Parts: sequence; C-alpha cells; structure tokens
Amino acid sequence: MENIQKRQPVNTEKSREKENNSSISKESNQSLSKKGNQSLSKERNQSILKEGDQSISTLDVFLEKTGFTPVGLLGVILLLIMPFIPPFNQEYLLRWLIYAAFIAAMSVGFDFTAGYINIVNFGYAAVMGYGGYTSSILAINLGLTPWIGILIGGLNSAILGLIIGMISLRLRGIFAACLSWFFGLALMGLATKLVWLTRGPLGLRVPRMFATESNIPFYYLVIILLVAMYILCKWVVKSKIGLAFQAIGQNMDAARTSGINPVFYRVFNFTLSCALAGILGGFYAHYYAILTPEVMHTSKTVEVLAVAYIGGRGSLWGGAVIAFPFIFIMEIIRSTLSNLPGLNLIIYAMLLILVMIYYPGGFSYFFDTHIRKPKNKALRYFLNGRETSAS
Amino acid sequence: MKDTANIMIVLETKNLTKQFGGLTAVNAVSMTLYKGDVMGLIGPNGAGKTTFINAITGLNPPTSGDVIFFGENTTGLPPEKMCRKGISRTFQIPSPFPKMSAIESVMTATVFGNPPGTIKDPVAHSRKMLEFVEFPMSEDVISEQLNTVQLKRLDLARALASNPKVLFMDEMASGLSEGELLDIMKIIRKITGQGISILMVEHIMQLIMAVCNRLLCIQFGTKIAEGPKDEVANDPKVTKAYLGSNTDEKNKAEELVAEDN
Amino acid sequence: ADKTLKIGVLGPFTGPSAQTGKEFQASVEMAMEKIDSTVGDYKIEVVWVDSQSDPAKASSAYAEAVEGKGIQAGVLNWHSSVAVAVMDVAAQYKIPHMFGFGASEVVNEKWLADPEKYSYWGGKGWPVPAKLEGNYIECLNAAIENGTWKPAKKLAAIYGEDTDWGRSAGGAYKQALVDSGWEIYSEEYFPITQTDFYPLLSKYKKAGVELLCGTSASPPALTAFVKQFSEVGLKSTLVASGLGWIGDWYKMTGRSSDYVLDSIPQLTTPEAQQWAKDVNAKFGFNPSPSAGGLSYDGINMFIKLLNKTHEKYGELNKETIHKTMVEEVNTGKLTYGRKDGAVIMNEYRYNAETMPDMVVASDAYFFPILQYKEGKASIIYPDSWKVKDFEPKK
Amino acid sequence: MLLEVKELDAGYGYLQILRKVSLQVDTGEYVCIVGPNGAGKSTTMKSISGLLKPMGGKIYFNGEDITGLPAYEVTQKGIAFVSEEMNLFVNMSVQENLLMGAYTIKDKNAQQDRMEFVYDLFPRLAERKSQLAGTMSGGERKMLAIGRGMMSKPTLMLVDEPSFGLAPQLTETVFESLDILIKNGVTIMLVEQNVNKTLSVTDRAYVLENGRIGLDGKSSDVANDSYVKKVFLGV
Amino acid sequence: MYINFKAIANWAKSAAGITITISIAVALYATINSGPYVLVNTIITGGMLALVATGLTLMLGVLNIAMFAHGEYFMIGSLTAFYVFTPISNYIMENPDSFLVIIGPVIAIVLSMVSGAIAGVISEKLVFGPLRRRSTDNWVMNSFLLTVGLSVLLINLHQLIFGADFKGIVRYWGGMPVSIAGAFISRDRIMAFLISGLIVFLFWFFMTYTRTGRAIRAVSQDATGAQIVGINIENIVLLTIALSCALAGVAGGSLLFMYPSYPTMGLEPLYMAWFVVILSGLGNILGAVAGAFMVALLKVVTVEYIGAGWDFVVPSALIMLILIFKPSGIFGSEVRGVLDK
Ligand SMILES: Nc1ncnc2c1ncn2[C@@H]1O[C@H](COP(=O)(O)OP(=O)(O)OP(=O)(O)O)[C@@H](O)[C@H]1O
Ligand SMILES: Nc1ncnc2c1ncn2[C@@H]1O[C@H](COP(=O)(O)OP(=O)(O)OP(=O)(O)O)[C@@H](O)[C@H]1O
Ligand SMILES: CC(C)C[C@H](N)C(=O)O
Ligand SMILES: [Mg+2]
Ligand SMILES: [Mg+2]
Repeated sequence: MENIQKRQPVNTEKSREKENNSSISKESNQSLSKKGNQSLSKERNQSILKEGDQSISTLDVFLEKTGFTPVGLLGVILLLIMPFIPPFNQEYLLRWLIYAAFIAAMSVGFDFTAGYINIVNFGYAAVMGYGGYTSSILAINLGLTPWIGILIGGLNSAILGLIIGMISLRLRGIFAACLSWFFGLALMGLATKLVWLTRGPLGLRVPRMFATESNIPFYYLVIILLVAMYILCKWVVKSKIGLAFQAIGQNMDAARTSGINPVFYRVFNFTLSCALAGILGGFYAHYYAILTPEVMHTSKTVEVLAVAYIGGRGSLWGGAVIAFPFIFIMEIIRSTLSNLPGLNLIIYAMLLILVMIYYPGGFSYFFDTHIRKPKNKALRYFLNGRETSAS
Repeated sequence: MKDTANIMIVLETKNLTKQFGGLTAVNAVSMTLYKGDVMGLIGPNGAGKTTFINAITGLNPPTSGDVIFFGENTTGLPPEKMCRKGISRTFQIPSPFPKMSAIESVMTATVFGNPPGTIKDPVAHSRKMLEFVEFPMSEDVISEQLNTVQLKRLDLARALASNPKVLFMDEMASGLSEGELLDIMKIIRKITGQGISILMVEHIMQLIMAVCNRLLCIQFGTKIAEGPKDEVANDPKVTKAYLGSNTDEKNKAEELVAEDN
Repeated sequence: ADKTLKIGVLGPFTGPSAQTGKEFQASVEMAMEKIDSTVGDYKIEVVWVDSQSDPAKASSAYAEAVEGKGIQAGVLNWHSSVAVAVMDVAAQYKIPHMFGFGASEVVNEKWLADPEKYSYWGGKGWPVPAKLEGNYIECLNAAIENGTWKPAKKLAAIYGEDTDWGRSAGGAYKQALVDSGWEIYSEEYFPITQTDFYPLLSKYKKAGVELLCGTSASPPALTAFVKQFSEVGLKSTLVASGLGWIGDWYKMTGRSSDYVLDSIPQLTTPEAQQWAKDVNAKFGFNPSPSAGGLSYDGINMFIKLLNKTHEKYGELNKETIHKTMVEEVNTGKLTYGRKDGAVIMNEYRYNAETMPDMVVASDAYFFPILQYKEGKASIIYPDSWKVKDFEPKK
Repeated sequence: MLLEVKELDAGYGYLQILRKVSLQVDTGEYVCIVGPNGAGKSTTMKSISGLLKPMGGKIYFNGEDITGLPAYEVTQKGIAFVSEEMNLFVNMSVQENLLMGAYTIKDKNAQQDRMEFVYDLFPRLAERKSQLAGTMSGGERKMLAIGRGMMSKPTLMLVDEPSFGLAPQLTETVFESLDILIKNGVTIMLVEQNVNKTLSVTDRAYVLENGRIGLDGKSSDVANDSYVKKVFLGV
Repeated sequence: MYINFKAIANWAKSAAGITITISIAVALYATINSGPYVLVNTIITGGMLALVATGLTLMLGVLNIAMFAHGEYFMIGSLTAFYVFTPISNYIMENPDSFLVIIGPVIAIVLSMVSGAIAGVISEKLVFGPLRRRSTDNWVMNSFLLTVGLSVLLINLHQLIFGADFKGIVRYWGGMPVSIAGAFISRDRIMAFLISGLIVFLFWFFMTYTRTGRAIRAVSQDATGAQIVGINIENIVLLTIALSCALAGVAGGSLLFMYPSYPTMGLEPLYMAWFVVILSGLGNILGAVAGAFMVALLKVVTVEYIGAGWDFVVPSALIMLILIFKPSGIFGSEVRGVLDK
C-alpha cells in the first residue's frame, strides 16, 4: 500500500491539498487516524470483563460475549419481528429478505477472509455451490435429511477451504485471488461436466427444507444462520487469532518473524470461511429447490464482494447491514422496470463505482467516522456499547 | 573445558551458503556467536549481509550448510519456529503492519513469539517494550503514519517483544545523525544488559566501534575476517575491502581468499 | 374492463438465447394488440418472466412473479431444463401454465410421474424429440437406399448443446442411427456458449465421419458450428437441427449452410406470410417459424383458452383457468387450428394418451425436414410434402 | 542566482512541515542542508523537484518561476533529483535504468557518453549491467540511483542522503563522485545525515530545524557553531 | 558462433525452460498422434489469445489495475466491427468487384481498434482517473472493484441499447479456406492470426525498444521515479490504457466472424486472458505471448483427448498446479511488487 502511495505522489498531493482547504475533511481526517486503531485495540486488548468491576450489567456481558452493540442487537430484534410488519409480511418481500439475509451472511464469511487476511477469495460462490451440491446430492441419492446434509456440506466445503488455503499459501494479493478464482472456475466446470452427478446445466432439483409454501420458516432459519455466523466470526477475530490474521494479512515476513505460523492461520481462516459458505450453500439449495452450476459463477462472488466492500471491509457487520437495503433497492428496480432488463444492474454498477471512487472505506468507515461518537452519552452507549475506562 | 565453551556458544553457522540462480550471495560462511556478544557484521554493499541474516532466521532458507542454535541444528526452520526458539530480527527496510497501531504491532510478537501462557498481560508487556526502545510517539499511532526512523524503533520493539536470546539488527542506525546515534547506542547497551546476544549489520563504523565487541566481515558472500573488533578493524584485508581503498574490489577479494587458503 | 388478469410470459429475454426471447416478445405483443389486451371484462396484463436460460434463475423469477406480481397464469417457455424446474413452481403455487416449449423426455417423465400434481403444466408446445428427430435418419437412410447418397462407411457422430434438449435429441438420433445399422463415432455435448469447434470438427474429419447429427438452441453455437464445419472442409452430411430457430440464420452462416438439414415448419399459408411481414415491419427482424411462429400460435391458443374460461365461469383466475385447461384442452375438446388463425401448424390438439405432448401427425403438428441451399430451404421429407430430393454435399 | 526559494510553505495534507523556508544557490556552488530527522529536508527537496506542490511561496530556477510545475517539467529544465527512496525501476536492468535517466536527452551519442561516465564512476554498475535493479542490494541500488540522476546532465542536482545505507568505502566514493560533478560545473544541493563529512566538503550550509531555517552560512562556520556542535555532532 | 551451453542448461532447468520443453513435446506428440491440425489450431487460437492477454498484462503491469472489464473492450471492438462491417458487406454483396472486398474488413477492424482505445480513454477519464486523484490507498483492490463495476455496467449498457441478441457476420474475406498441412483453415482465421501476430510484434517492439515504450515500463515500476527522470505520467497513463483497450478492441473486431457480438461475450476471453497472464507472470509481454500459446495448446489438447467442455476444467487445474510450484508465474520475475499486497 505504501508503495502505491509513492507511485502517484502528484495526484496524491493534489487531493491532499484539496482536503487541506476544507476544515471538514481536516477534522474527519484527524478523527480517522485516531479512531481506527482505538476501536481495534479496545476490542482486542481491553476486555471490559475485568474481575471486580461492579458496574457491568448482564446486558453488557451479553453484548461483549456476542460482539454486538446495543444498536446491533436492536437490528437483530427488528429482523426477527420483520415478517409481521407490513409491508414485509408479504411473501415476495419475505423472499427478498431471505435473499438479502443470505447475501449478508455470505458477506460476513467473505469479509472474514478479505478483510482480515487480505485475500479476496474469488471462488467464494463456487465453494458455496459446492456445499449446496453436497447436501443436495446426499438428499437426493441417499435421502439424507437436509439438516444433516447442510452440515456435511459445510464440512465438505471446509475441506475445500483447507485445500485452497494450502495451495494458495505461497501466493499473495492478486495471485492468491486468481488462484481461488481459477479454483472456482474449475469447480464450476466440474459441476457442469459431471452430468451424471449434478445434472450439469440441466439443473439439480433439490427437496425443500420445509414442506411449506410459506417463506417464514426459511426466513428464520437464514436469520439464525446470519446471526450465528456473525457471532462466531466476531468471536474469532476478537481473540488473538484475529491479531494473527491481521498480521499475516499486512506483512507476511514481519508476521513470521514475530512467531506467527502463517500456514496454520491462513488455512484456518480459509477453512472456517469456506465452511460457512458451504452451510449457506446448503440453505440456498434447499430453499430455492434447484441448483445449477450458475450459482458458482463469478458474478455471484462479485455480488457478495460488492456488498462486503460497500459495507466496509474488515468490519464483518458492514456488509451484513448494507445487504438489506442494497438487495431491496436492486429488487425494486428490477421488478418495477422489468421491461428494461439490466437497468438494475446498471444502477448497481454505477453505485459500486461511485462508492469505490468516493468512499472506498464503505459504510462501516462512514459509520465509524461520522456517527459513532456523538456527544450524547446515552446515544453513545446505544451505538457503541459499554466503553472501557481506558479510552 | 570444551563443555563450558559450548555453553557459551549461542549460535553457530557452518559453511552457510545461499545461492540465487547462478549467483552465490553467501558462500560457506562459518561463524560463532557467544553469549553476551555484540557482533558487528560489516561488508561492502551487496556482500550478502542481509541474505546471511535471512538464511539464519529462515526467511530465505540456505542452500546448504548448517545453523546451530544452542547446540541444536535449526537449519531451514521457518522464521516462526526460529522466533519461538529465541531468534528475533529487525528489517533493513522496516516493515511493520501498516494498518495496526504501534502497540498492536508489538503485541503480535508478544502474543505469538512467546510460549503460550508465559505473558500474563500482553498489553502491559508490549507497552514496556515500546518504552524500552523509547518509542517517541503515542502507542495508538498507526504504523503507516510513521517515518523511517520511528518505524525502526517500532520494529525493534516488536523484535524484542518475543524475548529473544539472539537479536539480529539490519542497519538499525542508517540515516541517524550523530546525536541520535547516542540514543541508539544507549538502547543497544540496555539490550545487551538483558543478556541478549546481538548480531548487527551496520555501516556506521562509529557505532560499530562503540558497541561491538566482535566483528565479522564478509565480502562477495565470503567471510574475510572474524574476531575481536580491534583485530578485525585493523586487519589489512578488511581495511582494503571495506574501509578504504577504491581499487578493483573483486580481484582484491579473490586474492585475499587465495591468500587465506 | 375493470378487472385485470396478470399473466406471466416465461422466456429467455436475456442471456444466451435472448434472440428467442425477442421473438417471444414480438409474438405476445402482437397477439395482445389484436385483442386489445382484453378478454371479456378483463384487462390482460403481461408480466415478463425472464428465465435467462437458467433453470435456477427462472424458478426464482417465476416464484417472484407469483408472489410479488400476482400472476394467475403463465404461458410459453423455451428450454427443457427450465420447464423441468418451473413445473415444480407452477405446481407449488397452483398456477396453470400453457405451451411451455421444453420438449425433452425429462419433462414428460416428470409429468407422467404425477399427472395430478403437474396438471398445472398444461399442453407442451413441442413434443419429445423422439417423435420428430428420428425423421432425419429415416429420410437419410432412404437416400442411401435409393442411391442418392453413398457414404463411404456408416459412421455417424452426435453433437449437441449440453442441456436436456441437446441430450434428449442426441439420444433420439442415437436410437434411430443404431437401429438402422450406423456406428456411432462419438457423442459430444458442449456448453451453450461455446463457439469454437475447430478441434471437434477436425477430429470428425480425421475419423472420416460421414454423418453429423446434432442440435442447439443457441444461435451463436449452432451458426458457428455450421460455419466452421464448412471451413474445416468436412464433406459429411450435417444435420443441424434448430439452425432455423432464428429467422436470420442465413445472415450468420452464409453459404456455409448449403446442404445442411434442419427441421422447421414453413410459412405455407398467406396468413403466415402476412404475419411474418407484419413482424418484420413492426419489430425489424425476420421471425423464425419455430420460435416466433409457434409462440404466436401458442399465445393465441392461450387467449382462446381464456375466452373459453370466461365464457364458462365468468371469472378469470388460476382456479378457473386451470379447470378449463384440464377439462377442455387436455381432453382435446379445445383445439387451435387453421380456422382459428393458426399460422404454423394445421392444428394444435391434445388428448389423454399423448399428454403432455400434443398429437403429432401431418394433419396436426408436424415438422418437415428441410435442406438448405443459398439461404433457401426446400422440404425433402415427408414424401407427401417434399419439393425436391435430398442432395449430398459434394 | 541559479535557484532561489522564497518563503516556501509545504506539507502533506493538513500537516504543514515547512514554514517560510528561503534558500539561494549560485551556479557552481556546493550547498548542503543539514538538520535532524523529520526537520523537512526531504520535503524541501521534493517541493523544489515538483513532486510536492508547495502551499505557498515561490521557487525560481534560472530566474524563471517554477513553483508548482509538475516534476517532469522541472526535470526538463535541468534539475535532477536523487531521492531518499531511490525510486528505481525495479524490473528493469541497470542499463535500462540509466537509459531512463537520460530520458530528456534525445541524442543517442550523448546518452552513450553519459552512460560511460557513470560506469566509470561506479564500476560495480558496469559489472551488473543486465541485473534487474530489484534484485540488487541496498547499496548497489543507491549507486544506481545516483548514476541515474547524473544521466540527464543536470545543471542542478538535488541529492537526498546519498550515504544512507552505504558502506564507508562507498560513502567515500559517492562524495568523490559528487566532487567530480562539482568540478564539471554541476551545482549540487546535498542533504546528509553525516554532518561532519558534509560540512567539511560543501561550500555553504543551511541548518533546517522544525521546518524553519535556523542557521546558514559558510560550511566551515556552521561546523564551528557551538549549537550545531552540541546538537548534531554530539560533541 | 559462440554458444553458451551453461546458460542454455540453466534455462532448461528453469521453470520457463521446463514448461516450454514440455509444451513443445506435447504439441509434437499430439500432432503426430492426431494430425497436424492440432498444431495449426494451437497456433491460431494462441495468436488470438495473445492479443487479449498482452493488453491485460499491460494494464496490470503499468497501471496496477487488475482488469476485470477487459472482455468488455473486446465486446466493444466486436460491436463496432459489426456496425461498421454490416453496411459494407451489404454493399459488397451488391458490388462484388468493389475494392471494399479486401479493404472493407480492414476498415472494420481498424475502427474496432480505435473504438477500443476511445472506450479506454473514456474509462480512464471518468472512472480510474477520479479514483487515482482521490486516493491511491489500497489501489489494487479498489481499482479492481472499479473494473468489476465497469464490466457490469458495460455489459448491461450493451444489452439496454443494442439488445441482447447475437450480432454476427458471415465472414470478412471470401474465398475458399486454405489448406495447411492437411487441415483447412478459413481465410478469416489466417488473417486474424496474421493481424494478431503483427500487432503483438509491433507492440512488443514498441515496448522494448522505443523511448515511449520504455517510459511506459518505467511508470509501471515506479511512478515517482518516472517523474524524476522527466516523464509526464499522466500522458503515459492515458496512452497505456488506450493501447491496452485498443488491443482488446482489435481482438474483438478481428474475431467477429467467429464470435458474434452479444453482451456477455467478453467473459470467456477474459478468463482465458487471465489464465495466460497469471500463468506467464505479470507484466511480461513476451511471456504473455508464449503463455497464450501454451494455454491454447492446453485447450486444444484437452478437447482432443478429454472432450469438449472440459477445456475449462483441465487448463485451470493445471495452471493452479503450476502456480503452486512457481508462484510468480512461469516467466515472472522474483521481484515482488504492489500486486502482491
Ligand atoms: N532475491 C534475489 N535474487 C537475486 N539476487 C539477489 C536476491 N537478493 C539478493 N540478491 C543479491 O545478493 C547479493 C547480496 O545481497 P544482500 O542484500 O544480502 O546485500 P547486503 O550485504 O545486505 O548489502 P547492503 O548493505 O547494500 O544492504 C547482492 O548482490 C544482491 O544483488
Ligand atoms: N507522505 C507524507 N505524508 C505525511 N507526512 C509526511 C510524509 N512524508 C513525510 N512526512 C512527515 O514530514 C516530516 C518531515 O519529513 P522529511 O522527510 O522532509 O524529513 P527529513 O528532514 O528529510 O528527515 P529524514 O532525515 O528522516 O529524512 C516528518 O515528520 C514526516 O513524518
Ligand atoms: C425445440 C426447443 C423448444 C427445445 C428447447 N430448447 C428445449 O430445451 O426443449
Ligand atoms: Mg542489506
Ligand atoms: Mg529525508
């Protein structure tokens, strides 16, 4: 990163000069440099759970354990009652919500790799599809219940993650991304060609998870998955493992000489994030009831990636939050302008481009710099949870 | 007699060689580092000093030869294992974790470089390290905002955080003014005071002469001298190859090697 | 008309078969214009359901059209794989769907496994390949018998797009070929997006394959196949079933399509020719009798069904439409033929024995075999229709 | 007056480093800037070379206002900059790097002459003509950077810490080669940490501290200044 | 002549040596085993791939943009060629003796190149430029995402404006296919190969031996350094992007006879070009050309011995294998740069 900065100094300077003229950016810049690390070190180093402190409520303990802030918790509660609030009680909106929650969960798993060890797993959708196929084939050929199938799918995808993690070990940056991309392409090719097993592009019809027309059970299932995955990922990155992730993501040599075994952490990261994708793939298959190799397509990864990046990388929650409005806007445009097919994609592309140019930090960055630290104490508690005395 | 000598030996290399394609960057270098040593590694640019360190610490494993650390053959072990065994290093071009705060950068080594459970309070330990190297900035500053000199301090703190027995320093003092050299000298003395042996690559003879007790000089990847600092510094081979004359280096070096054999 | 009926038109409007989607769209718009989008006191509102040629995407688009747009009935479709998937959705939501084209056996097998459940997937628009595709072989074997064609050896290769359709047509060719003593050199199914066939064709050339039988619903793939077939210098007889599924095939293949066999219905009546002219005037392309023509007939037959339903029940919704479909169409009571204005086939007629396919016969639904030369097609089979004899490539 | 810097303000983003720095360099002069780490020496050089847009003040070269000109135009006017980071083309050979240094010289023969001049100065470079710059050691790269700077036959050369990371022997070589340049009529503005050495070879010195010029004068006088002695020379 | 045996031995032991030797062996074996058309097909497919891959390499090497939208410039080229050549071909049909029979296709192909370049310049002005001016932090990832957005945008704009149908032509140049070593090859293919060969050669020459070419490479390695030696990098950036997109455009244009133009047509050349670029190592033009032939060989041999449709799985699996052993690609240098981050 430093290198790139050096590469274009004239431009950089120009923009810096611009910022210099406006006091607003000056402030934000300052708060930026302060903020980023504080929240990190707070999260990791200074657990609020110190013995003997009496002022901590059960809620705080709960929040600390699950990695939520009060506002986040409120969001989850909102999601839980969503199917009963008009207009969201309509089946088709529920269908969108399910898709949004699915993408949200995917983005959590994706960000777990991209945002922490700094490797974009470009074959993420393929891994997801792999899990879906595993579970579906088990259900179809062996009559296995989707509940177990999904878990086996997750396990199977975890093995895949292990392999990707192993083979991409010596690669960095864009090379590792390409490797996982090619891996995904090969996987998709296999799904296309192994017709006897997957029915290829003909589409594998999969038993649905709940034999009901209603979307509600699926909705709750995906929300549970989303929340569980978030808590799990958050728990991992808050632990010392997260520190190791960041270290190997930012400087492999320095991390190694500091005693971090990159093989273990990298492979662990891939394994976990791929396992999550596999589980989600199983859900996807048993919800939409049909699988084609198309689910493994790069464009699916791109969709997840766009959500994760617009949400803000390295935050886990950014993508999960932004997925809902994002998918909704896209779907509304698509369904109202169905005579102009692709217009929603044009808008989505322009949105992605604008965000990347003008706000590459994404939503979580915006939130952290502009919303997170209001003067009002109660509001601050609401947004951040209990703060440590140290900060 | 022999035994006691062995105890004193911290690190040994035997015929350590590293080749890049056709180029032999380090050529059969054997050396010994004793407990309490501050050994200076000198040599012209491109002599293979950094490569030598990389080969020992495992970042760029040697092509042949052995590394023996406290009597154990550690050749080719990956850097993370070396770190846990007690070998730390800083980088010539310091490269900490750009998006981490200073304290977090140090914490990585505190947490992962020490046997699990030995450090009760990693934050306090890391903070101590920063204080130890007299890190001039707030511990919350993000690494990418530091300048080279500050980065070097941070890198040193990181290297020390894993409680090493041997510390390799690659051009820690480059770019420092004479006044600042005094500070770094003090820190180096403090490090030795903790019983850590040091092998430092440095071009600033002033510093070398001030803090080192022994010197190792290599040229074209080949060792040309090793021993007490004054001995080496006054060795005509060293003065010719490194400190002085400006004649055709390569021929001279070959002659020297020939003379040696 | 103060009441509205929303119908979903399922088709590949984007994706690799978008050309066909375009023809569907034109047909539907023209048919709707003709009835001013009204049936009885109902305003008909069309909801485009884009399958993107992918079964998974099609299923969720269809489900969404049901849940979100409230379509009460559906019509048309192109791919078998999509049909197989959407059948389940239609059954799940109890939406009657008419005239989906997905032709292959998989559709029939699935339908026959549970006719009750899949009664929502009404009369198919295209019969299983076995009923029509074998005709090529019959026609060619006749040519060998009467000495017009003298292949060096009876070695044939089968190729096709990797879809239910391609595989099922391939199976039909294989059956017919093996039955009449041909040896099969290979069976190759390729992705619908493939456009480079040099390696494959060179292989055929080396092996001395005399007959190539295959199909693809993807125009770029099939036109590329035909073009490269002639470039590589293959002298075999080529069956490229579906080349004519886009009206502009000659613009894309040129003289490479000479001597190629295809089976496409023809615009034989003045009404049919007028229809083609209208489409060209209005939409600016030459419609294919298969994609455009059949879909035009299909939507019109569907409108006839709606009228009948309205007449019978006074109300248009998924239940009444389904009832009429089962009672009238599937039993052969309601047919659609020349007198109703059908432009392609003599009559679209279903009965309980052939369901879900229609009756295939020369007075009902039938495709002649054509051979192309200089952009013109001549019928070479069946004997009663033929205008000239099969002519082997020189 | 070859170079004249008037009340230069410069910095990065909102962070101002230089405050009203004024400097003058005459043709043929050998001037140095000394100062502690982070004083803004490199920032001054970057501003003159056009890599950094000044926030205020004026820079004149040969009487011409070059304030805010892009770097490539400054180079074309005859100012060469050997930066601290070297900014070599890591995937090009030594030879190609040198050729790039002569980018502003279009005459092939002149390019060749310069190349030989540089190879004479640094025989090590001649030995490694086809080695990729990125695989060279730190010191070798430094030589290459200086060599490349000399390739454009500049009137004024800005040299930022040439001895950084160099072996003593090579430091000598570098200073000697700068001497040769001076003798060839090139004007040099040097930034160095090696204050003793620098003050002993240059004509005139500026002492920069906290972004301000604290002291200036003949190098020998500066070297004898008691404050400088105390702070920089550690005496 | 003086032959350096040691150097040759060293080369043969290097990754490049081994893979090239194996490739030649495989090509020879397949040719003897299956016929000369294997070789002919490889050469022709490779020539086309080389064109797309060099453009991608350039973009990656000079601007550090991991281009995901490269296929869309291919698509723009073919679209232009279609709309230029269709009236020409209608005219030719009416006047078969016109000089346009020969020149017409050339006009279409040249214009496809121009349109590629223009599209590239517009993208730079509207998309990459603004990002570069705002911030170059995390450039590789951010610019990559921009290209993802650009790709989606261009595909759907094509669909919205020109429709999703296939816009193809019968052929560029008429006449009988040419027979080479027992394989027939259409004139269009031969011309496409010649065009790609010529352009790749000119391009390589330009990059290696001209002053501007060297300046482009210099910017790719250190932009500050380039400014210091007197290069106007804004011009170089613009030139590079125009060149790279023009290469993709001309590839699309000259292949129109084979790949009709439609919105998502760019995906396959994109994948293939990425295979080539990663396989051969970033920013290495000659390497990309060699890599293009290797990937082409892999593809042809796969279809020959394993079957149609596998020409995606087998090459990508093999490339992954190679990457495991030679992470920087076959011809890649060991020097690591920004793209590693
Ligand atoms: N990855 C590599 N590939 C090829 N050659 C290399 C590589 N790394 C180093 N070298 C070469 O090995 C030799 C030794 O380099 P090294 O970096 O160890 O020198 P050094 O003694 O540290 O020099 P300095 O004091 O300038 O840092 C140099 O000639 C260098 O060009
Ligand atoms: N790109 C940059 N962005 C922000 N601040 C910077 C940047 N470059 C330098 N600085 C800051 O500007 C100040 C002056 O830097 P400068 O490099 O000019 O110092 P110097 O006198 O050359 O010191 P040194 O001896 O370390 O080279 C330092 O505090 C440094 O941290
Ligand atoms: C003849 C066509 C309607 C066949 C269709 N493509 C299918 O898959 O069945
Ligand atoms: Mg070194
Ligand atoms: Mg400096």
